[in-house]
Amino acid sequence: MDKVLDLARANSLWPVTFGLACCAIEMMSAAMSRFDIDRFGAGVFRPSPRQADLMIVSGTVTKKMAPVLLTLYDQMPSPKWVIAMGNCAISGGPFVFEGQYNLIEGVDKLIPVDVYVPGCPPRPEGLLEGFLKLEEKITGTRRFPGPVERW
Amino acid sequence: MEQILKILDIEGVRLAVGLLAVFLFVVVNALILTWAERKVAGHMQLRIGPKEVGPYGLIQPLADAMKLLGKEIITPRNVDKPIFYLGPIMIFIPVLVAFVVIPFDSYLQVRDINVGILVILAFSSFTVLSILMAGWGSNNKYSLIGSIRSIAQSVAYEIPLLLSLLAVIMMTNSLSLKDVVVAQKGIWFIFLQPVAFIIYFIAAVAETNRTPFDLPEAESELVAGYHTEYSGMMFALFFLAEYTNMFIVSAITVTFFLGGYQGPFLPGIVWFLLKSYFLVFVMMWFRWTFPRVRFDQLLNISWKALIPLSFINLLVTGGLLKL
Amino acid sequence: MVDKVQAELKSAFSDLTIHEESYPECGYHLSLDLAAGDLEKAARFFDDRRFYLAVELCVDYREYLEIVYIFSIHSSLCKVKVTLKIDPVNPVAPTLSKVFDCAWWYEREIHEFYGVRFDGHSDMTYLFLHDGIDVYPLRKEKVLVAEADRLELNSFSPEQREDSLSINMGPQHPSTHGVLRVVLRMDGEYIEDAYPVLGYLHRMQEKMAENRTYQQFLPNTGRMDYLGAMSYNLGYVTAVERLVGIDVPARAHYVRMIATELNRIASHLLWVGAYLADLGGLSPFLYAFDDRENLLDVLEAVTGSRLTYCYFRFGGLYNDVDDAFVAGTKAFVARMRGRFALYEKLVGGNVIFINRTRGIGVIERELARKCAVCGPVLRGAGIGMDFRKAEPYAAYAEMNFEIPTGRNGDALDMYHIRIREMETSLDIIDQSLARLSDGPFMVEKPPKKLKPRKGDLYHTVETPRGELGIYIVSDESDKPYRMKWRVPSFSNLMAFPELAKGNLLSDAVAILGSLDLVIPEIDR
Amino acid sequence: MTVTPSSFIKGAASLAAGMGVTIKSFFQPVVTSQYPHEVLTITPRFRGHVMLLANPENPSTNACISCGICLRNCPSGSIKLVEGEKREGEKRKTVTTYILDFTTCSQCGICVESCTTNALGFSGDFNCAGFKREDFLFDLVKEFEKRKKVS
Amino acid sequence: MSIGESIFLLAIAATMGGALTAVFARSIVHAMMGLITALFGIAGLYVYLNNTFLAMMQILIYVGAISILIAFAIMLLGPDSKKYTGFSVPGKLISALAVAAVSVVMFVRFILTNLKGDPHAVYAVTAKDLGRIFTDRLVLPFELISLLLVVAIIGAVMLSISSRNSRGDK
Amino acid sequence: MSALLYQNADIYLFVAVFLLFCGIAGLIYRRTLIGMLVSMELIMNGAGLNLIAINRFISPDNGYGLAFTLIIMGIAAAESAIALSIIIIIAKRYRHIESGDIKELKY
Repeated sequence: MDKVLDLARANSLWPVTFGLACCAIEMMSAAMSRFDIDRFGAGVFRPSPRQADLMIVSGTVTKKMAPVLLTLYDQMPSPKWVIAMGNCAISGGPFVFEGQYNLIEGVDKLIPVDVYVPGCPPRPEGLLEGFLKLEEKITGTRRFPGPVERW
Repeated sequence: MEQILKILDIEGVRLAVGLLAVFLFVVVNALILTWAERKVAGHMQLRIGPKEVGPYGLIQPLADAMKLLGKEIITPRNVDKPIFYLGPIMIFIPVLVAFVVIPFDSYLQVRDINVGILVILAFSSFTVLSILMAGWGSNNKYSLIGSIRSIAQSVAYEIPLLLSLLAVIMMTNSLSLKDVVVAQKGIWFIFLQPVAFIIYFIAAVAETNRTPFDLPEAESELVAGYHTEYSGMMFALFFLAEYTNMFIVSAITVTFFLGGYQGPFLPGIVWFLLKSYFLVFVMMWFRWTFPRVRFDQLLNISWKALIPLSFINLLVTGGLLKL
Repeated sequence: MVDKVQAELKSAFSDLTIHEESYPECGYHLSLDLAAGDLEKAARFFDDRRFYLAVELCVDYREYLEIVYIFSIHSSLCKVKVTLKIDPVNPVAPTLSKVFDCAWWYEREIHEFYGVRFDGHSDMTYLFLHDGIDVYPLRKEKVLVAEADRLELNSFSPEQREDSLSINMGPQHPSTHGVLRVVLRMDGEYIEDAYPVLGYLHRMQEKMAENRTYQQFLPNTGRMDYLGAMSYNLGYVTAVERLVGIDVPARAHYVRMIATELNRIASHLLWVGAYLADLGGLSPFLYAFDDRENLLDVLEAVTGSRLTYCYFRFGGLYNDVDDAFVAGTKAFVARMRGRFALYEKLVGGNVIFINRTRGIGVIERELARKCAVCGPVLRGAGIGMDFRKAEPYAAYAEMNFEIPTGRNGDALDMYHIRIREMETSLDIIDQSLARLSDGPFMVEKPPKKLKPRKGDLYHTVETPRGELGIYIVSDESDKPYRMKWRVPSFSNLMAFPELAKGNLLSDAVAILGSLDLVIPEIDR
Repeated sequence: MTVTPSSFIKGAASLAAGMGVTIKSFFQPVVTSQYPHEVLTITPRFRGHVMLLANPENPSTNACISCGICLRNCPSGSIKLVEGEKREGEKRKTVTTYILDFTTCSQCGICVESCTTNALGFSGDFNCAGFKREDFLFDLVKEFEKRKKVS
Repeated sequence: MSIGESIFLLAIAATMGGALTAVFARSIVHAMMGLITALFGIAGLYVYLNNTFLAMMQILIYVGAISILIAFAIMLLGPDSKKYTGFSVPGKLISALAVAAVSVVMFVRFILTNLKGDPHAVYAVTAKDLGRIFTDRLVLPFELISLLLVVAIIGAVMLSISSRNSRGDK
Repeated sequence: MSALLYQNADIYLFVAVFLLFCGIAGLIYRRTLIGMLVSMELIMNGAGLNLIAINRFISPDNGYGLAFTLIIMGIAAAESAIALSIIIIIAKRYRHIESGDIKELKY
C-alpha cells in the first residue's frame, strides 16, 4: 500500500507557484510547451501552499525572505518535498562574498532539501532531471532513462 | 401499513443503489474530466499534457486522487471549525440532487419529479452556500473576498439562468425534465430558442465558476480564492465538485436544448453523454482561450445584457405561443 | 537647451559656479555644487522647467558624504548633476520628496544604506534591508546603525483600521511575479492605499560592485534584470568603455544590437504572456513562450546561455557569431512577423482583454515626470522618449526606427506599445543584419586590467523596461569606487501606489502587470 | 461599459476569433521535446560547468599548467584550489587537483577567457541534479580522466 | 417506524434545532447556518404536506435568495463577527424558558382542540391550479405583492446608490 | 389504517408555534439588527407552515394556503432586501449594528 501511495505521490508532484528570481523564469519554461513538465503530472502549479506537495526554491533567498519562505514551507501539508533550483538556492551562488549581509547561503540551512539542481540558471532539462531524481528518491527506483553518462 | 413499509424499503434500497451509482459516477466523471482538461489544455497550448503516468497519462488523475487522499489535512489556526469542515461537504448536496432528476436515458432516471427543474435550480444555491461557508470558515482575507464575489456572482447569474429556462418551460408546459426531453422529439429547442440557449450557457459557465467567470478563485488576484486554506482531501472535494458541476450544467443544457438522450442509431445514454461531454469540452475551450473578466464587468454582463435579453426572449416566446 | 538652462541657472543662483562638463566623458552637461539651503530652490527651478529627477544617490568619500542628484528632461538632451556635501558623522540633508515624488523613495534608500536622515521626509522606514542589520552597508567605514534608525528598522507592519481590510499581496503571490510585497488597504474591493515593501531579493549588487574588479562584476549585470540581461550587459559594457575610452569595432556593435534587440523581444514576449496570465488567460502565455524558445535557441547558440547572458566583453564580444546565427535570426524575424496576427486575434482584439485594460492605470504626464517613470510606461503616457534615439549608444544612431507612443497611457496602450516595440526591434535587427560585415569582433588588444581615469560617469541605456542609468565613480583603481544603478522598474513601481488608489483589486493586478516589473532589478 | 448591439456582435466575433486560434492549435502538432526520451541538441557553446580540455599536442593529458590565473579572476571564487607538480621530462607543470565548486559558479566564462593555455572549456552538462550539495564539488582532473575513459 | 417517518422526524429536528441555533448561537454566522437548517427542515415538512412545489420554492427563495442575502450582508459588514453578536446569558435562559413554556402550552392546547382534518387527503395543488388561483381569485394580493417587490427593489437600489455616493464624498 | 406520524396536523402546528416563539425570543433578545432579521424570518416561516398545514388538513381541495405562503415568501424577500440595505448603511455610518445604540435615523 505504501508503495502504491509513494508511486502516486511521485507521479503527482504539484509545485507551489513560488518564483524568487532568475531561475523562476526557467521554472516557467519547464512548464511551457517546449518542455512540458505536465507530462509527469507535475504541471499543476498551485498558488496556495496548502495544496502543493513540492516547493521549488528558484532563486536567491535573502534574510528578509527567509521567514516568509519558512512560513510557506510550514503551510504545506506533509508529505512535502523541496527542490533547490539554481546555484543561489543551493549555496548563495555568485552573490556570496566576504562580508555579505543579506543572503542565506543555501536554502538547506532553513529547510530540508531533497534535490539540488545546480546551474545559473539550470536549463529546464536540468529541472526535469531534478524532478526525475525526486521521483527516484520517493519510489526508490528510476522509471525513466537516466542522463547519458558523460564521465 | 406493511405494504407501505415494503414500498418504502424498496424505495430505500433504490435510494441506496442510486446514491452509490451517483457517487461512482461523480468520481469517475471527475477523474475523466481532470484528465481531459489537462489533455485539452496541453494540446491547445501545443504541448502534450499528462503522458508518462500510464498510457496517454490515463492513470494521472488516479495518482492525483491517491496522493490527495494520502496528504495531511491541515486545520489552520483560528478557523471556524464546523463551518470550515461543512463547506466542502455541503457542496455535494446540489450535485446529488441534480443526478436524481436528470434523465440519462428514457429509462435511466432515478426519479421523475414533476417539478424536476425547480429541484435543480433550488438546490444549486447550495453551491454558493458552501463556497460562502468555506470562505468564511477559512478566516482568510482572500477566501472571504472570493466568497463575497461568489455570492454576488451567483445572485446575478441565477436570474438569467432561470429566465432562459422559463422560456423553454413555457413551450413544454411542464416542469418535469422528462417531458422537456420528450417535447424535443421533432426539433431541438436550441433551434427554437437560440437566445435562451446562449444565455443559459453563459450563465451556466458563470455559475460553475469557470473562466472567464472564475472570479471566486481568481488565481492571480486571490491566490486560490475560497479554497485557499483547504488541503488534501478537502481540497479534492472542491475539485470534484467543480468538475461534477461542469458536467451537470452541461447535462441540463443537453436536456433542455439539445434533445436530451434522443438521437439516431446509438442508445440514448451514449447520445446523452456525447452531447454533455461536448459541452464540457466547449467550457474547457473557453477556459484556455479567454482572460478573466473583471468583477463589475461580470455583474454588468448579467444585469445589462443577459437579464434584459432573457426578459425580451421570454416576452417574445409568450407572445408567439399565444399566436 | 543646455545653454539656456545654464544662463537661467546663472541668473537664479548668482553666487554659484556652474561647471560645464564634457558630455561624452561624464554623461552630463552641467554640474553644480549646492549648499543645503539652496537645494529646494534648485529643485523647484528644475521642476518649473519640466525636468525630472532621474536619480538621487549618495557617495561616501570618507571625508564627506556627497548626495548626487541627476536632473534630466524628456524633450531634449540636457542632464544636470547637482551635488550636496554633507557631514559623515551627523549626516542630515533636506528632502526633495515634496517636489519630486521619486525622491521619497531614493531618500529612503540612501537613509538605510548610508544613514543619512532627510529633514521633512514623511516616512523613513527601512525599504530594502532586513531587520537584523546593524551597519550601514554602503558606508566605506563600518558605521553602526543609529539608535533613531533602529526604531525604523522593523520593517513595515500595516496599520490596522476598523473599517478597512489590509491585504498583503506578496511576497509570495501569483501576480507579483516574484517577491514584491504590496500592502493594500481595502475598502471592500476598492483599494484605498497601496504600500510596496521591497527588499525581498536584495542581492547587494552595489556593494559587490565595490568589491570586484570591473571585469568580475560583469556576470552580475545579467542577473539584475534577468529578462533584459543583454541590455544590462550592454549598458555596463558601454559605460565602462566610455569611462576608459575604448573604441569597439563595427561588427561588435551590430552583433551587440542584434543580441540586445532579440533579448528585448524575448522580454516583451514574456511580458505579454505573463500579463495575460495575470488577467486569467493562460494560453497566450504558452504561445509567447513558444516563440521565446525559438528565439532563445538562436541566442543560446551564440552566447551559450538562455537567460542570464554574459556575452559582451569590454572591447567587443566573448566570441564571434557565425552564419548559422545570421540564418537563425533571419528565420526568427520572419516567423515573428507572422505571429503578430495571432496575438492580435487572441489577445489584442479580444473584447474581454480590451475591457479589462482600457482606461485602467492611466498615467498622466505629470505623474510620469514626478515619478521619473520610464520606458514603455512613459511612452504609453505619450512622451516619446527612448534613449536609443535620445542618447544613442552602440550603433543605434545609424538605425532607422520609430518610437511607438500611446495616447491614453492606460494598460491597453502599454500592451500595444510593447507589441509595436517588438516590431521596431525586428526592424532594427533587419537593418543590423544588413550592415553586418566581416571584421574583428574584438578590439586589437583586449584590456587585461582596467584602470579608468579618476572621475565619474552617468551613462544611460534603454532596457526593455526603460531608462537604465549607471553612475560610476572611479578612483583610478581596478575596482569601481561606487557604482549606482538607476533601474527602470524601481521608478515605474513608484507610480503604482498613485495608480492603484481607488481601483478594484483586479485592476491593481492589471496595473501592476502593465508596469512590467522585475523584482531583482528593483531590489538589486 | 455599455452594451450596444454592434459592440456585442463585435465582441462576440473577437471571442470567436480567439477560440479559432486555440482550436487550430489543438489540432496542430505539439512542439514538446520529451526530455528523458529525446534530448534537444545542445549547442556546442552551451555553458555548463567548466572542464579541462585536452592538450592538442598530447590528447591523453590536459593542457592545464596550474598557473592559477583562473582562480584569481573568478568573480565568485568558484575555483577553490588549483595545485600542480612539475614532473620529470616535462617542460610545464601538470595539474594534480583542480577543485571547482559549481554551486557558486555563474557561468560567465571569465576563467575560460583568461586561461593562457586554453585548458578550460565549457562542458555540455545541462542536466546535473543531485541529492547533496557536495555532489557539485568537482575535481576537474579526476573528471578529465573519467571523461577520457568514457569517450 | 418507517423510513418515511424517521425522515419526517429528522426534518422536524432540523427545523427546531435550526431555529434554536438561529436564535441562541453566539456567532452570527452560526445563527445564519441555523436559520438555513430550519428553512431546509420546513421545506421537508412541506414535502410531507403534499407540496413539493412549495418546498422547492421555499429552498429557492429562502435558502437560495434570502439567507444568501443575509450572509452577503454579514460578510460585507466585515470579517470580525464578534462585533455583531451580543447576548446576555440570563437573557438567553429566560427567553429559552419562555419559548419552552409557551410551546408546551400551545401544544397541549392543540391536542385538546383535536384538529384532525382529513389525514389521508392526497390532493396536490399543481402549478396550473396555482396559476388559476393567482389570476382569478387572488389577483389583487398578487398584484400587491408584485408592487411591494418593485418598491422594495427600487428602495434597495436607492439606498445603495446613496451609500455609494457618501463614499465618494469621503 | 391508522394515520402515520406525518399525517397528524398537531405536529405541524406545534412546529409552527415553536418557530413563532423562537422568533419572538430572538427579536426580544438579539441586540443586533441582523440577528433580529433572522428571527423575523423564523416567524414568517412559522406562519407559512401553519397556513400550509391548515390548508392540507382542513380544506385539501384548494390552493389558497399555498398561494398565501407564496405571498409571504414574497413579502419576506422584499422585507429582507430593504432591511439589509438599511443595515448596511447603518453599519457604514455607526460602525456597528446594535439596535439599542442607534438613536437617530438621520442619514
